[in-house]
Amino acid sequence: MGLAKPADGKRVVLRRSTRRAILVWAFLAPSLLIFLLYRILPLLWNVVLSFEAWSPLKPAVFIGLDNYQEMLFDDDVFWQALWNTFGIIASAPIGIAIALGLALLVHSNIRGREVYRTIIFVSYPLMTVAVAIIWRWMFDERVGLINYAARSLHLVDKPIPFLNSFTWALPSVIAANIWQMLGFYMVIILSGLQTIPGNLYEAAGIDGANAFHRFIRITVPLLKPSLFLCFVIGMLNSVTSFDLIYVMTSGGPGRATEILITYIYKLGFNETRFDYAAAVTVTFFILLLGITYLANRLSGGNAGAVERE
Amino acid sequence: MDRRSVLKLGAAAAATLSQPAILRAQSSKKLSILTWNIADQEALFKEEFAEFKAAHPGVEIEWLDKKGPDLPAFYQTQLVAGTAPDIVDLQGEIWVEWAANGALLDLTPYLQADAEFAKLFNPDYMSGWVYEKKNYLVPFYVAKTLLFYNKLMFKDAGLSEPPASFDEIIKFSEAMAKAEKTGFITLNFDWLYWPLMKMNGIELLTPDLKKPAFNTPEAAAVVDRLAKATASGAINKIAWTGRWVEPNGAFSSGTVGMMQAHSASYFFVKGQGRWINRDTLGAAQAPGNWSTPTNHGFAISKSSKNPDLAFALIKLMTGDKWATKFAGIRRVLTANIEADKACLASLKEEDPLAHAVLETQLEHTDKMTGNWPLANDAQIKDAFWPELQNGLLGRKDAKTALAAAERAVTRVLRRS
Amino acid sequence: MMRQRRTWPIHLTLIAVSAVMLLPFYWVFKTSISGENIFSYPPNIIPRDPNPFYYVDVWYAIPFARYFLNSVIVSAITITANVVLNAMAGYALTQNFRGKGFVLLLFLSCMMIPFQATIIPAYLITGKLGLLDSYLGLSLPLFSTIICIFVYKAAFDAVPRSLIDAARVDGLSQWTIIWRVMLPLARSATATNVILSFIWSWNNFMWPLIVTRTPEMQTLPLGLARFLSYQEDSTGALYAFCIMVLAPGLLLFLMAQKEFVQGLSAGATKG
Amino acid sequence: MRALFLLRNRFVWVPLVLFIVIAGWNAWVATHDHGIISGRVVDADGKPVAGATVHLWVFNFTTFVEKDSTTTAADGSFRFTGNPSHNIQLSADKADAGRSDRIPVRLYFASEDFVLAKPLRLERG
Repeated sequence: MGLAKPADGKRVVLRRSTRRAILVWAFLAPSLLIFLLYRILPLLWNVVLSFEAWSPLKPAVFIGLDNYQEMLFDDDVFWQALWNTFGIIASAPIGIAIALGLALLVHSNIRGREVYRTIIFVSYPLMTVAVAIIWRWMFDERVGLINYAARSLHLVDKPIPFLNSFTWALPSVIAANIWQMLGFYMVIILSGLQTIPGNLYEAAGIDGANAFHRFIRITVPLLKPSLFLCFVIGMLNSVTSFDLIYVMTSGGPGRATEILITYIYKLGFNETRFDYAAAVTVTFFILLLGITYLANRLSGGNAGAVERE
Repeated sequence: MDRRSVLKLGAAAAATLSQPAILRAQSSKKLSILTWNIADQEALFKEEFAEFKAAHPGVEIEWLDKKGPDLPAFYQTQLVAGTAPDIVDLQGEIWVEWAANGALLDLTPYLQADAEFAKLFNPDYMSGWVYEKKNYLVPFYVAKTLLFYNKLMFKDAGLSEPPASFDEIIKFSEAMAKAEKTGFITLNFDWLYWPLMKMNGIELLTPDLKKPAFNTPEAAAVVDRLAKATASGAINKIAWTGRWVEPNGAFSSGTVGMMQAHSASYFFVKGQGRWINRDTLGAAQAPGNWSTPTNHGFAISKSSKNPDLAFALIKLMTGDKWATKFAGIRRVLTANIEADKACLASLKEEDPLAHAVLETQLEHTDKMTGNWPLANDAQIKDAFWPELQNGLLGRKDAKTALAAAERAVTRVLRRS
Repeated sequence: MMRQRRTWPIHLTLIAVSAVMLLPFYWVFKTSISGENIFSYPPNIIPRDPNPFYYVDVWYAIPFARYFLNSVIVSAITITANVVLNAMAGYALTQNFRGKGFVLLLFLSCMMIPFQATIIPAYLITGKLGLLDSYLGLSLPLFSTIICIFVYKAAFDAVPRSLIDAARVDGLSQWTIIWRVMLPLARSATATNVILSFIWSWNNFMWPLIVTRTPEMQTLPLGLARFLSYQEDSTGALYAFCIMVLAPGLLLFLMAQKEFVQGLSAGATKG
Repeated sequence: MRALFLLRNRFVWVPLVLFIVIAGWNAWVATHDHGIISGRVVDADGKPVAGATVHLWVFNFTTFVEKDSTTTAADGSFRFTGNPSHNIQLSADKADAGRSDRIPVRLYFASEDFVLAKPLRLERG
């Protein structure tokens, strides 16, 4: 399964370039097939469905843009979810900034940097469901570690019901998300730092530029690709971090932590409105595509993993 | 390792790995039954299935169990793919939508053909499974809300009797609330909080279930009082934000005076709250004897190839013999009259507290609320609850919250 | 490299951060081995009379061994598939060919399609393939992942052209070159592939939930989810289960982290 | 020599250690899972009680149900075989000597052989 036959012409005599082309496509085929099956076809399915009225037991009827119309003009939950999603996307840079700081610290050749790097990275490989369970409880109002610490340090006199308060729920979820992604960001940034030739700094040092200037003039520009990659992967990871929110708050209180992905799931599986959910899905996809494009532009185009000859 | 051997390997792997599914694809005389987060009863089910197979040779039974929130998602994908299990154990009102969409089989003919069997069950609970005069499910096990109260906290606050009115709920809560302690908490999923509304004469919808009826000054007043009590700490916030573990956990920690929950909570609370015994935990009806059921029943998928067999299996599992056994082990009521009698009788000695709790489940079964036969119950819930939550948690004032809820609910009703 | 300066502030900060990263682990572990009711306040910092009984409960509450085995098998399949397919795709992307830009764009936009939103069609497709409730069906959607492809691409780009040409001159076939020359040089990329694909398949929750039917095919995350809404008091057991589920991933990561981080770094910068 | 070198590779020795530990544990379990529960019953002033009834309660979902019962020998000792569970309780009573409270017993694996260290003490009333 999956392994298509690379039909490189060992026996058949072909021009090298043609053979190369065949080999290339043969090598790409399996992966493309997987993506076709589990990404592209489902997307098309959603696109088609988003113009229909359909439920698992009723035949589909074409209804044009009704779903989109309802979504845009008649569904405040959609907008709420959209804003929350933006909120989470906007939080990615925070995590990246922290990671950048840490990376710089770890990068300065101090003793035990390997250990620090490992410790900071160790949260990334964890199962999100478990992370969510852990943090749901860290944030708990009565016995949560955070409240406990805050109260014993007399930072607060009354415990804060983080996940149950409209103001704190979203930040709390974001915090948990950053906690998990931090190490990942840091490693990528670290690798970016390693590619910056040291002599650049030395030169700058001779020019008498101080640490801050060196950072602004050398580090940041040369890190752009890494930062871009962090942002894209971080963003995708956060806005599709379904498990995290599903377990921590399942969108509540009210709709305070409802993001598009959780809303899509609820529409589909709680309310059996796959047609409408499809419309939201398509919108969501376009949104992500657009943001990635922008990020790419901002980071000076052709950045990061996108393309490089 | 060269290309060919890689390919062979891949092919071989593919073949072996996809085996199970392919094998399962065939075999006609097979019943599959999907239960709702009750994997702990595996031993019992196996016995039942064994007996059934003995009576119906050549039938194989596939037993599936999914956790509560995941079961609907699972069942739907199965519906879409046309691989729906023959029998499905459904909780609360979720069945109505599927019944209305024609996913479930109308069991009325079976029940009419077998009046003896139909008579086994408590008529009030049985009537909860009727949609447009058709009976779609057979009760598996039942529960409805009651009022648990912490007698220790009651004593401290100089209270003796459980509250007899909404006013008293609020008053008692305020009396008991101080520092860590709060007076009242409720479960809120599946309309379990609705008795609080009903005891104030608030209706969700007009009798014809066509329009919202809850946006009234009275309702606003009630929501407002609840919100104020919540803000003051008389009512525990978790009442409006928690799901299952949080409220039960809070109550079993001994710092909440009253909890409105269904009988299943008792076992959770008992397991966690070391303080709990006959003298410290009280079980009473909510004021006005109103309660919201969350029942489990067996339905048959319309797509089932052998509905008669399926019904036979349901009959076996809910009949006196096995219902009694099940009630005994799981300590639940089954709406099977004989089984419940036996269960209560045995509990009277063994576990008087559990007895007291379960007894409430058979009283005032005519006063059940929050279980409207709505084809789009889930959608209405999703439209109504978050807005009400805004009101209860003081994010919006009661009037605006209810108005918003009304708008949302109207939209859902208009759609269908 | 930056100029040397007093390092204790750096250490201080990093230690603080490390503490933040590790505290949750400790807290969960503590609860999982101490029988206390976690709803009692204040919680004690060090576990009181530690015991492993929550772990015992978990072991008997679900067929843990079976779920574990399933998870392992699914992960194994996913890892193998990822290494093979991604290596192939990654290699292809190092070549120049018509439509390369398009392929890259396609891959990238594939990253933007949230899987949760595609479950129903994905399920139908898997059904058509007759793979429902089978190990292959469980792992197929994760057979190839974009990030990993780019990691391989980077590693292969790093291989000096001269080396490959030399090999060609020696008359080695494309295939042999890949197996004998490229892959050995891309070890760290392989490590990254192994770990990432392991993480993703091991932690996968939504898909197994839908595609598995029988209890015999359940994976660990499903078992974990079951504890979330259980009737009895299972909070302690829940955290014990968390530990039991996380342990294998952590172990593998700690073992292979050096290569892993290298590969990831390479992928990130040269990608 | 080659083998020794291999042992230095963590991808070899870690799994190896794990395997040995697991194998050892399973061996231990296999040899100690006869489900034998034994202990003694004494009266209020610590003298062994013969002919007292001892009950074995086994955890089932949310409650403990009585699985088995036996009577003590002349020296007040009792012995259950075939205990299936890992989470049990023991209690004893005798018509004239009163009853003991239920002692919870947690085992490290189901039907582990176990000897009750502290005897069950019967109390009147």
